[in-house]
Amino acid sequence: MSGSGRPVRSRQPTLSLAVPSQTSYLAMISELTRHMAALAGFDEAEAGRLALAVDEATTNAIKHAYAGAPDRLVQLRFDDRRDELRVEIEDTGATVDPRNMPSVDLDRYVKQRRTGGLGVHLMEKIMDSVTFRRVSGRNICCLVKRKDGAGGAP
Amino acid sequence: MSGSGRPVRSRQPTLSLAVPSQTSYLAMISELTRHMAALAGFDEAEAGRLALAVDEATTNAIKHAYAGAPDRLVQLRFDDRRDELRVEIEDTGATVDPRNMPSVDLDRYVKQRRTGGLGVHLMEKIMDSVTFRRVSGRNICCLVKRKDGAGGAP
Amino acid sequence: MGELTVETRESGDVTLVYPAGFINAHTVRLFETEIQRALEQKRFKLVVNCASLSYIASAGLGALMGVIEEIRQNGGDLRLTNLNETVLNIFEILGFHHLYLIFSTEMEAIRSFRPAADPQ
Amino acid sequence: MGELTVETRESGDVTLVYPAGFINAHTVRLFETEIQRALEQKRFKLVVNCASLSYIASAGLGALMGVIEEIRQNGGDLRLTNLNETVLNIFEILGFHHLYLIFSTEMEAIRSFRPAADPQ
Ligand SMILES: Nc1ncnc2c1ncn2[C@@H]1O[C@H](COP(=O)(O)OP(=O)(O)O)[C@@H](O)[C@H]1O
Ligand SMILES: Nc1ncnc2c1ncn2[C@@H]1O[C@H](COP(=O)(O)OP(=O)(O)O)[C@@H](O)[C@H]1O
Repeated sequence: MSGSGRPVRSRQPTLSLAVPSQTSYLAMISELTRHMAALAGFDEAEAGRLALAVDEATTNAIKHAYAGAPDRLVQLRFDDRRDELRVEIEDTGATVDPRNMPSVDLDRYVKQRRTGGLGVHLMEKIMDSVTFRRVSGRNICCLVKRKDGAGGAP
Repeated sequence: MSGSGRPVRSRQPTLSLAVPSQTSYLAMISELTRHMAALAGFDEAEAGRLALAVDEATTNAIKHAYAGAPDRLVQLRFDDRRDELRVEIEDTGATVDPRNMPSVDLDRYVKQRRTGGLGVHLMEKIMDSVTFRRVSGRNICCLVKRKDGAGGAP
Repeated sequence: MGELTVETRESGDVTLVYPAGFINAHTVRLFETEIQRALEQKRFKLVVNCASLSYIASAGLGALMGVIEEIRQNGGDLRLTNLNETVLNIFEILGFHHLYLIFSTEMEAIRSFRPAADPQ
Repeated sequence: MGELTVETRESGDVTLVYPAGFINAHTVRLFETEIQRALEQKRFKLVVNCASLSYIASAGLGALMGVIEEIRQNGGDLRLTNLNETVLNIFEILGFHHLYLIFSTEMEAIRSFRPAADPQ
């Protein structure tokens, strides 16, 4: 085995995807995520929630980082590791400052008739970890869901 | 509009995808192609045939170029142009010589109990053009389907 | 995949809204338009039947939040029925089930708007 | 998405095969295995009911080609029913409809194996 000559990798190669910054691709991304989640061993309900979290992160990149410009690209990477599924959503748009992300107060929310601010909250409820980082002109939103069923949404 | 400062592009940006060289991803690629074909304006039956052609090209990259190795990548690019949908399937495996591709003779086929050789034939029947090229260590299979409904399968 | 259609029907003074497909940032405008159409006609009793709704992203939830206060200030309400597991789960994750009345069947939701004296 | 299940049933000396899902390079082995199981039991009259088959790639067509000669040499045949538009279209593109008998209903396909004297 070890003599076969090709490099030994410890895990599945990553699936990656570059999608135009248009919301018409959201449904496709959601289907793709559902499929990747199923391949990673998540059940249908969990796969549906993961699809929603990735939809939200992609929507944010289109709406906020690219301010709706339709001719940019959003990169997605799916990394199926032994213990977790990791999805990174990357854009080259305006800087995200995670400290700007509001925490959600539903009562205030309704009173003020706000219609935004739920996406990040939802991602955090669904995933085990949601992090944002800026790396050489790119915003990377990293979503992690553990496979053991501990943590995250019911 | 022209003063907006961002580059004007003449067409949709390309959707691209890197998938592990494993047949478990074929169904997902097929669904993705169906979706891209629908966004490009093809009807459901045509979208189904395009999905099949892309499945075949990807299968060939996995089976022939990579000889079944599961840890390589197949790149797919979808380019929705004004008059045509163009899909490129790319691998970094063994060289394909298009002259090796056999033409199919169904009678001989059955007599010899061959079970392969249909994929390229099917791709050619479905698409308006199927070309193979080798570019700096990569095999690129380029599938083109015109949007006017002329040519290709019924 | 990814498309949304929204039909509406009237049952007395209750407006029934039937979103079918996905509500996400791409399709939410259509959903909002149908709700607004009812409000413009001063119809403030709404039942959103989610039987054919496979998916709702925060854009869609935001749309619900954006109209509820106006509806209630006008003596009406927006109530939901037939949520599938995924959609119900999203509502619960966000605590939306505390903000909206959710029924199992359309009939129950419609009846909930009728005066209690209504037979049966 | 992408999964295949294959059930089989017997109707007299005819074996009914029900592939459901996608037959592609990933799932074709399962389909072949079920066909081979029938042949090993010397059952050479096969009806493949494609009612739940959404998709067949060349790997699947190759599997059909790979067994047909053996089946016919043993006095049997492999016949198909209930092909959806996409699958029928693939068969026609490749000229497979000249190689295989294709019926609209399972009943017709089963009857085609019975002696002509069979009533009705
Ligand atoms: N990718 C991003 N780039 C820039 N800003 C972002 C990004 N994602 C979220 N934000 C900021 O966080 C806020 C909350 O995001 P979110 O919870 O998704 O709600 P909404 O998008 O509906 O406003 C946004 O209004 C925006 O200011
Ligand atoms: N991507 C590829 N790389 C290398 N060889 C290929 C590739 N695609 C096709 N071929 C060659 O063309 C032949 C015919 O391919 P195809 O029609 O798909 O039938 P099959 O794959 O069933 O043999 C293959 O047997 C192989 O020799």
